[in-house]
Amino acid sequence: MEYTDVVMENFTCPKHVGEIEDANGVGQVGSPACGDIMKIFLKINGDGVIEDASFKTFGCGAAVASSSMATDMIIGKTIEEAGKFKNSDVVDALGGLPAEKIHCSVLAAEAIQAAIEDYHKNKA
Amino acid sequence: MEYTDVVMENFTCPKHVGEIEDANGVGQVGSPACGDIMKIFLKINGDGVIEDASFKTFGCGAAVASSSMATDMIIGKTIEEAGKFKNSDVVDALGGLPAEKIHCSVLAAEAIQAAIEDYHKNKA
Amino acid sequence: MKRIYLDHAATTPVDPAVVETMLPFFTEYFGNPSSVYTEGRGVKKSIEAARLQIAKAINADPREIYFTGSGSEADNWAIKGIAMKNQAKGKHIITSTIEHHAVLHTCEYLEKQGFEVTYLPVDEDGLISLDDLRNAIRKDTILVTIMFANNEIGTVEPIKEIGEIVKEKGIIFHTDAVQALGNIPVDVKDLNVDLLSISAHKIYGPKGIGALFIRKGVPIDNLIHGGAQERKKRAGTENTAEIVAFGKAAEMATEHLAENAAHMKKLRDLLIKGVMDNIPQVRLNGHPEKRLPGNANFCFDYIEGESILLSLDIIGIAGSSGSACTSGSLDPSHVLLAIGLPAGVAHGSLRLTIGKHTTAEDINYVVDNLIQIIERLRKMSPINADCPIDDAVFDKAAHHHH
Amino acid sequence: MKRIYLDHAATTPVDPAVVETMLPFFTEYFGNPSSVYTEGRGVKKSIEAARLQIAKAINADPREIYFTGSGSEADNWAIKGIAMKNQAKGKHIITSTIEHHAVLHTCEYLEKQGFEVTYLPVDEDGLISLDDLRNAIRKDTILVTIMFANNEIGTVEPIKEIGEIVKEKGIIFHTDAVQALGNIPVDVKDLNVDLLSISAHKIYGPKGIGALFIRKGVPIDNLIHGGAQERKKRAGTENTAEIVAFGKAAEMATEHLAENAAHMKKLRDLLIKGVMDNIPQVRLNGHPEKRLPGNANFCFDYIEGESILLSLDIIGIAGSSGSACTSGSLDPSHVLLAIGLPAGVAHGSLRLTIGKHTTAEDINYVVDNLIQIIERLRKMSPINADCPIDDAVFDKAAHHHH
Ligand SMILES: Cc1ncc(COP(=O)(O)O)c(C=O)c1O
Ligand SMILES: Cc1ncc(COP(=O)(O)O)c(C=O)c1O
Repeated sequence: MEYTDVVMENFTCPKHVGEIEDANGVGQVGSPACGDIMKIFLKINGDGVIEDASFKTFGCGAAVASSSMATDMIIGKTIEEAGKFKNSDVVDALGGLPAEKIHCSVLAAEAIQAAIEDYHKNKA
Repeated sequence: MEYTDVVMENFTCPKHVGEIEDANGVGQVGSPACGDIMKIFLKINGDGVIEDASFKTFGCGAAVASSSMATDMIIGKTIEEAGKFKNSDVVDALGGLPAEKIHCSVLAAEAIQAAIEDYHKNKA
Repeated sequence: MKRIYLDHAATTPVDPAVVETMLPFFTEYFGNPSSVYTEGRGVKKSIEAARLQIAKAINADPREIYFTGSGSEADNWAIKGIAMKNQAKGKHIITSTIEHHAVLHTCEYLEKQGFEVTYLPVDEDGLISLDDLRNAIRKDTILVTIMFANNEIGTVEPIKEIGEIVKEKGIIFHTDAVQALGNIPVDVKDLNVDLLSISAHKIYGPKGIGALFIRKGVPIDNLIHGGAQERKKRAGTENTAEIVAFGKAAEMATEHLAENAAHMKKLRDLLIKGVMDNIPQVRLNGHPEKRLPGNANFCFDYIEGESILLSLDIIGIAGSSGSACTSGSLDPSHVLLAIGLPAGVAHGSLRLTIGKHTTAEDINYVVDNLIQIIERLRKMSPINADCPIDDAVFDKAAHHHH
Repeated sequence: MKRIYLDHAATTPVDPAVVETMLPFFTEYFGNPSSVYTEGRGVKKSIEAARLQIAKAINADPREIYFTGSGSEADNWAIKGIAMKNQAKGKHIITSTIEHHAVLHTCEYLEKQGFEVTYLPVDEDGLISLDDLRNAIRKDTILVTIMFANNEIGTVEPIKEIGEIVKEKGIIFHTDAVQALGNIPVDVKDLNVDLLSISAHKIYGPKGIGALFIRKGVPIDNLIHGGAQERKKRAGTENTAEIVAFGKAAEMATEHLAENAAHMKKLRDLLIKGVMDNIPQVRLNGHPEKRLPGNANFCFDYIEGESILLSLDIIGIAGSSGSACTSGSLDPSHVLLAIGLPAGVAHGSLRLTIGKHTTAEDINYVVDNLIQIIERLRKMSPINADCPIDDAVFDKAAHHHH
């Protein structure tokens, strides 16, 4: 297994680790049995723009790096834009992932969608 | 496969190679299909003593060495003594033979017996 | 950066003395050992000398040692060879749930070919129960294969007792001693084993060479058919250089067994104490006493193993999570599941295995850093003691078993 | 005494450049390639680089190359793996009578397990007939395995034509190319083969490492089960050093193929001419043109092979009689019997195989001495042209066939 430098950077110095106290969208996917849990926190403003995002992740290097990269990428986006966010966006930004680790990027994308859903639910 | 020095000596400089013109006992055993033929020539005098012996052999190093050693050992013996000559005598004199080559010493002993038989037949 | 290698159970560096022994066989003594000529005969002798060294290391007769291309091949040969040869007598095999994959996957393959396999469970320390074994034995049982020492958690099985039970029933007994050799005494006469697998690269020899001990008279089919090498039991031009190296490594391992084991045990205990005393919510896997002298295996709650490994690697420490040959796989270790850990916990395992050159300094460095790494990763984790999320999920490990 | 090595078909010395490539992998880059940490990752890359070198040498995709512990293992794997996996489709296999024992004995073993094997005969030059092959193909034929080039008599089989016939029928085709690699071009795309065996120690690489090419999508069972190495197809910690060495050796062999082949062919022809012109009652075995560039195989009437070998060895020349792995056996070569020689003649064979470092001087020395050796041994022999003894006995080779 070989991680790119970008993956290693995002693993060793992940951006946006932790919880956002006043998050209004929180999504969590995965299970410890499968070896990965990702929890994404979003703070979305009145214009539907993601002002801040953060994560907590139980998982391998790729899971942590994917979380870090994904949260970093969606900050500043509208929830509409973020709704179109795909796992391949994370993979590309990380400069690639080993085949058996692609599912980590999928989890990250899913966690974001879950957080957006949560936001919609909270608003409704 | 490993030959003793005595085997190698008897292979490189075999004693008693060739035919005895006036042999009165000749024995041959083996077959080319099996990879060994030994032909032993004996010259036996009136007192039943083996005055001379020689051989011609088609076969491996052990076959040649066994022939050389066997002929050398029976020269000077009476045909009675030679009649008791066993393959283990050759093996011992050669300082041993590899397991898969023991049959060469058997052939040598058999060839001598065949030559003695031939001598008896000729006399009769 | 100085690197600290703590994955000796995965593989060991080749000892320089072993390399030296091996070198002339590549270029100078390269002859085919089956040949008649000088080049071949000398090499043949060296192979037989190595066979004797191996035999001595496990108290066998040299004619009972057959070289293979790996420990895995030895395991495959033992199990398939016995199964195929003795199938007329029965098609039942007994093994355990914590065997190396070389044993487990071979047994699973045989199941597809119509054999029946009983996988004995282990207790929370990784020990099989002798009663379970007795109960599992059937009239058609032809083979029992139980590993000597486990590669992940280090637990040492009661091989001698198993051997006695099995021998009484006239069943053939194989043990995978790949992890045992060089760490604990291995004596085939004392142990009542009929077949025993070993591998050079676990004892400071090269990779790609192993051996199978086959007690004289044990009926077994070949696994690799062909030329008459290894007394017609294992075909292929002899891997002369590595055979000679294996011999040397085995001799050194035997000679320094007590001394190496004592050294490793001391450092292992230092490591275990350091971790257990300083890191909360940690579990030592494997039997507390009946374990390999160099093996320490921990589970850290709420974090995942690979992220620990990566963090260690970055600061120069090489360890492992699960067994080396399954890393890259997403399933948690079958051994940790077998000792009863939930899959979520099993994912957080770290195996550190000590070698003859490891120092106390190394261990202290590792402990100090591990404390920080675990803390950092736990801070990043969405689960913790207060928020274990979904315990149901935590236990939902069923689909990972096989 | 300077020694002249003329047994390159049995094995070759490891090229110094190959040894150099391999050395760091014993002590420095010793990590387990399946590991997560730095030590393992670097080694993994080196293995993949070697895989690419091998792939290039036979024009395959690197993902089609699987390392094994020998050429014999590759043969066993190909044949047993295809047989076991595809037995539902049929249990018939086609091979030839002159295959290496790694193929023949594997086929014989499968016969015991209920498979049916057709052994195609060869003509007096050692070639199989394409018509025989066509006629042998049945509805239940699942595998054809025909060697690329024969190790004893050097005959090169029409693999491309065989591949075309077999492909048309949708049957899987394996070829043992252990003797071909490094001597003649090997191109799996051009040849229509599905599986192809090679071995490092025939091309100036180390013993104990081989490879099997498996065309993408070909359904095959594993031979060695266990860890996930070799993309889950061949278990066992990778023999890193020897894999890297094999890669280097294959690269060198490919780079210098034309040059080496031309050199060997020139000397081989010099040797053949020298022997045929100067020694009476001698026969060249194998096809006069379709033969390996380095192979010369003679039968000298009325004398036995081992005595020739010993005589040569004493004056510093290493040759062989029959195949290396059967020497020590008392049966005459199955290949020489298959080309129609009576057992008595087959016993008198001498194989001299030339390598890249052989010189014309070497060949001249060999020819000069061979003339005398043959003369001396013939004088010692009880049989000759005038006295061929018992021709019936001479032909009574039946009990040696199998
Ligand atoms: C044609 C052929 N096939 C297979 C083999 C077996 O290769 P290895 O010795 O690497 O097992 C050899 C050489 O021994 C050979 O010449
Ligand atoms: C217990 C056990 N058995 C078998 C093996 C396989 O040995 P090898 O890597 O030589 O195939 C290993 C190590 O990988 C092991 O630890």
